[in-house]
Amino acid sequence: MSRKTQVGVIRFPGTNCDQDVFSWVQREGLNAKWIWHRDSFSDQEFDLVILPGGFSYGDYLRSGALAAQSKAVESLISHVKKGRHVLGICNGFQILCEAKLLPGALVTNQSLRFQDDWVDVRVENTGPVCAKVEKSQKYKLPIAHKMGRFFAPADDLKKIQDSDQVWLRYEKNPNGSLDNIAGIWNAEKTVCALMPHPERASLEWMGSQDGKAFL
Amino acid sequence: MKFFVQVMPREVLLDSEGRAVQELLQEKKFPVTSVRVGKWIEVQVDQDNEATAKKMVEDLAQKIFSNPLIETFKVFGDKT
Amino acid sequence: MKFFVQVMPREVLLDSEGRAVQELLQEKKFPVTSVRVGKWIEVQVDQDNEATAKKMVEDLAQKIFSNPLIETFKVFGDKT
Amino acid sequence: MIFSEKLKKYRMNQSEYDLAKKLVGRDLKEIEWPLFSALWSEHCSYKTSKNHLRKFSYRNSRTPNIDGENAGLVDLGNQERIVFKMESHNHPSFIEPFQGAATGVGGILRDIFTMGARPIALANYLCFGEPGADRMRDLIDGVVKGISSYGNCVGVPTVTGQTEFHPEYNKNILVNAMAVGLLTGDEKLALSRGQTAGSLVVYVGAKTGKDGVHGASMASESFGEDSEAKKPNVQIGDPFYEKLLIEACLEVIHQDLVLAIQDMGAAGLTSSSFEMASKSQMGLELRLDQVPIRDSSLTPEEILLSESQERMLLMCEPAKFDQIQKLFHRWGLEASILGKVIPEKLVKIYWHNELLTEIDPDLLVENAPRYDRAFEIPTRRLKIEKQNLNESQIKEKFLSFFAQPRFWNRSPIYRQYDQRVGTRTMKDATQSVAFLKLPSQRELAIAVGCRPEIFKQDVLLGSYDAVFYPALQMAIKGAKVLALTDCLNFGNPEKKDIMGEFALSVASIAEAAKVLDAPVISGNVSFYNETDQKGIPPTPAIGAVGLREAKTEIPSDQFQKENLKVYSLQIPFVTVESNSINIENLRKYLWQILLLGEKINFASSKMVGKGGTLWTLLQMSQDGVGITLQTQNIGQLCQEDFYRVIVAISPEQEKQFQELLKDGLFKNSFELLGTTKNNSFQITQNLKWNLQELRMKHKTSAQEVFGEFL
Ligand SMILES: Nc1ncnc2c1ncn2[C@@H]1O[C@H](COP(=O)(O)OP(=O)(O)O)[C@@H](O)[C@H]1O
Ligand SMILES: [Mg+2]
Repeated sequence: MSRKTQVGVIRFPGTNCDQDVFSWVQREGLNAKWIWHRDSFSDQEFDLVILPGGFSYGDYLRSGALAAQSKAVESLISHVKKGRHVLGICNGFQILCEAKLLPGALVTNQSLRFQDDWVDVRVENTGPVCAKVEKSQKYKLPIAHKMGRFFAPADDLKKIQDSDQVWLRYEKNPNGSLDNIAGIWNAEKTVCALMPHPERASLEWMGSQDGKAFL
Repeated sequence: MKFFVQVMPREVLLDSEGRAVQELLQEKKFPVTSVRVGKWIEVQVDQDNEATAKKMVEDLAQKIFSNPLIETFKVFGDKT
Repeated sequence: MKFFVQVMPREVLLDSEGRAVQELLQEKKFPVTSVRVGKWIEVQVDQDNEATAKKMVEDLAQKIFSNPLIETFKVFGDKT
Repeated sequence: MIFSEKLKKYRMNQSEYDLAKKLVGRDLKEIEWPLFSALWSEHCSYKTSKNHLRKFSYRNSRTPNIDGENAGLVDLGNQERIVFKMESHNHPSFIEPFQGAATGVGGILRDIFTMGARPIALANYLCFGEPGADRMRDLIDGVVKGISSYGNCVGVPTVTGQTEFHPEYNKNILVNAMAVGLLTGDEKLALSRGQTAGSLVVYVGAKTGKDGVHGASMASESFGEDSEAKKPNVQIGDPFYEKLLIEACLEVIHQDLVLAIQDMGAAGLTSSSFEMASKSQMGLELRLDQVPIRDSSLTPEEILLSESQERMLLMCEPAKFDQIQKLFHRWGLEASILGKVIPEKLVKIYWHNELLTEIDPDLLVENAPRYDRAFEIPTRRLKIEKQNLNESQIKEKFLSFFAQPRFWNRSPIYRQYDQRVGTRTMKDATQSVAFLKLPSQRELAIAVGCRPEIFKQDVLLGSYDAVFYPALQMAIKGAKVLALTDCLNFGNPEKKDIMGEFALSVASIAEAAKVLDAPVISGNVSFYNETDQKGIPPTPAIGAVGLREAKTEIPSDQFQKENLKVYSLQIPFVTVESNSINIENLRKYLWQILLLGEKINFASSKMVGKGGTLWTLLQMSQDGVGITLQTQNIGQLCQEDFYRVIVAISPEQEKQFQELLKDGLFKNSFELLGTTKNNSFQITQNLKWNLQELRMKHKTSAQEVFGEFL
């Protein structure tokens, strides 16, 4: 008997896509449960933990830096050690990098401005998280960020490329991201994150439904 | 006890703000060859032992105030 | 010639970034009583006369590097 | 301090002081000066406008009268209610554009969630000067960044707006922000009254600092020689804190823990406490020493007047305080008890057990002076001259548009706003009307209006237009306007002609609103938009909210497909032929358009605006599908008609469409303009452009300010 996938959605102070992601998870027929940033959770509890977008701790110091210090992220590290899955969206991506669960860092867009745009991303490497997403396919998704420019020192970047950790690339680079990177995997392919917002492209009237494939 | 933490972007590439200011100044014909923009953080610590306090600030600087992939930091005491 | 400009939020006004960092550190039980976050700017000037150069950097600090309505600044020479 | 200096410091005049003295029955005590100064300022008391604003009293069954509250309410049925309001932050934004605009957004959001409604959308109305004017580029860039940084961070999408550029705003820019909130199911509407004797007075949110002391009275004066001296008033916003405050306040309200709640806006703690006391006809004990402060040097006067951001005042039963405090702690916020509600209608202010004053709140709130300022109704009327341009004149005119800021591409502005957070946005700022999906699956329309270039020539027409233009923009998308908010930006009301512009605008907006059955449910007045005696044109910005219940797709502003038939429909409002204005008639046309839209699917639709039909067609071609014109009537292609509608329909529906038109009001005023075509922008055989190039030209038009951010 297969049980419904249990999805935990972490809320940090300043997370603002929490409700959007929660509803999306429910619409896709999965079980959603909140995780409060001050709480720890067991490494048995969730199949997938999502870190939604927003401005955790106001993006102060560096986006994601303060949220990475939370109790919930401590538990997340154990959850990952158990091989369980994690998806980071936008600020969630930034937090995962700051928590060292993903390589690299996200720095200020080349434009030095916040950017709200529709982008096409191409899938480079798939994995067990977001498994419905197909390799080499293009997905139309919105971005909304000021610090979405992926960066990694040359050695790290090479490692990311060589071990197929590039998940998504922009068709047209909106923010100066290194190697057009829009999303990456960890080496074990259990943690992935992207800057675009699949939950904002998950119903017909949103302008695209391509985000549905990400759950 | 007060400490100061200076955080600077590691590479020119990472210093978008510095570059933008630099370009602006050069466009305006100021004799400026380079501008780098980082952070300056002042931390007031409630701890009598200077060495312990400094150790803690260094720890914070390393783990929270900066991200070693993209930034370097220096910690100064009140006197320096 | 190199100069440093330190830009800090004005004392009487709210330093929202400092507040957020301070509150997080306090929640995590660090013995920290205050955190203030400002900017540190390094300017390389192509100008031989130190006084002229410093004057220019002070001018830039006032007009471009800082917003005097909400920030204060200090300019340091390479030696200080 | 000698008396005359004191009057100056507190921005009161002799007769106001005399009135205050008479009401209190003695000379004012030290601490009462700032109270009267703040609450009797134009900004807080509406002393000049109140008599006129009564004209907005019209309400219908959807709009319960909750006057005096922080924002107006519209009941949409289906257990959905919305509250919305627009507010100005002109003066602070001119002084410090980033913080001024940001705190403007923060302030209007607090007006919304203080009522228990979750903010679901922001809009803004901006007027800038010529980009080349002193400081203007920095002002534009700073304002947009300020709005963007605040709105994006709190997680409320900015979905629409309007931006004007005109030299008359060179020294007085306008920054008006509108917020819309939603209450669903039986979520409780919170009010600023309802407390009972014995209730606790609770302060929540950020600590009080020196920022913004005297802000309210400052906003009630013109700019002049001494604006340098006004600098230290800058308020700093923290959207992160506001986000926490939103969540915490909505939780305590919806868990029914509060009796009354009000944000601390202009004049901070003074206005919130006195207004709450006066509205409920009860007194308060207020212990200023219990106010959480950021800076130990704050004096009682500064605490009373501080406009530090992200603070609220609420009243609760004593037994519920612990729960409230627990909830705020969960969000990392503090809640502190300042005092309690007392049955006697007196506000008693204490400082470390010393009673500084006790005063009847009505003296400051209800008995504020009212001015019936003299006014002279402007009689200037727009003279529409019929254009008849030949091909080369059209070409010249059309190409000249690209360089004018008025025609600049606004996308570098709205692309800095998160337009989709909250996942309700159906139509974003690329469209003339924004649409949000409601939980009931109906669609909420939002648009702002007010075209200052019309007001300059004709205040009456401008006022009607400020209401009708957004209403028509909604109608051609299938939405009916439901209610309005306003932000009345004017010059110095002590001048007769300015006061006349104000009086006429208010009366005509109220009239148009009534004709459309779309009540003006909230608003804001900003006077003294004047520098060195020179004021702005009348600029009463309107925020309109509408509802769409059709199950069909919302027509796009842009052409999406080839081979669609493009028609123009002329509404004879102010026609070249008759310079008459008849708004009753206009309403009939608006209804006709709504009916047409129910029968015919408009694939695309847009109201002709600046630059006339030709520029509107270019805007409609921005997605790459353009048009080949068939009409021979090209002489008036650049005429800015009142009003002309452009719609694109499928060829299959063309016959039915024509029949419907012939049977209705448009029988003599419709015309086939042409057919949509990929990459084409052809007026005549001789007059055509490469659409790709035109689009690029338009796209890059605002580079001067926004650089290469395309
Ligand atoms: N300040 C603003 N904030 C958000 N959106 C804006 C702002 N100014 C303009 N817009 C958006 O830009 C679009 C284009 O504006 P404009 O060039 O005036 O054309 P239109 O004639 O369609 O109104 C509008 O639909 C509006 O939604
Ligand atoms: Mg418009």
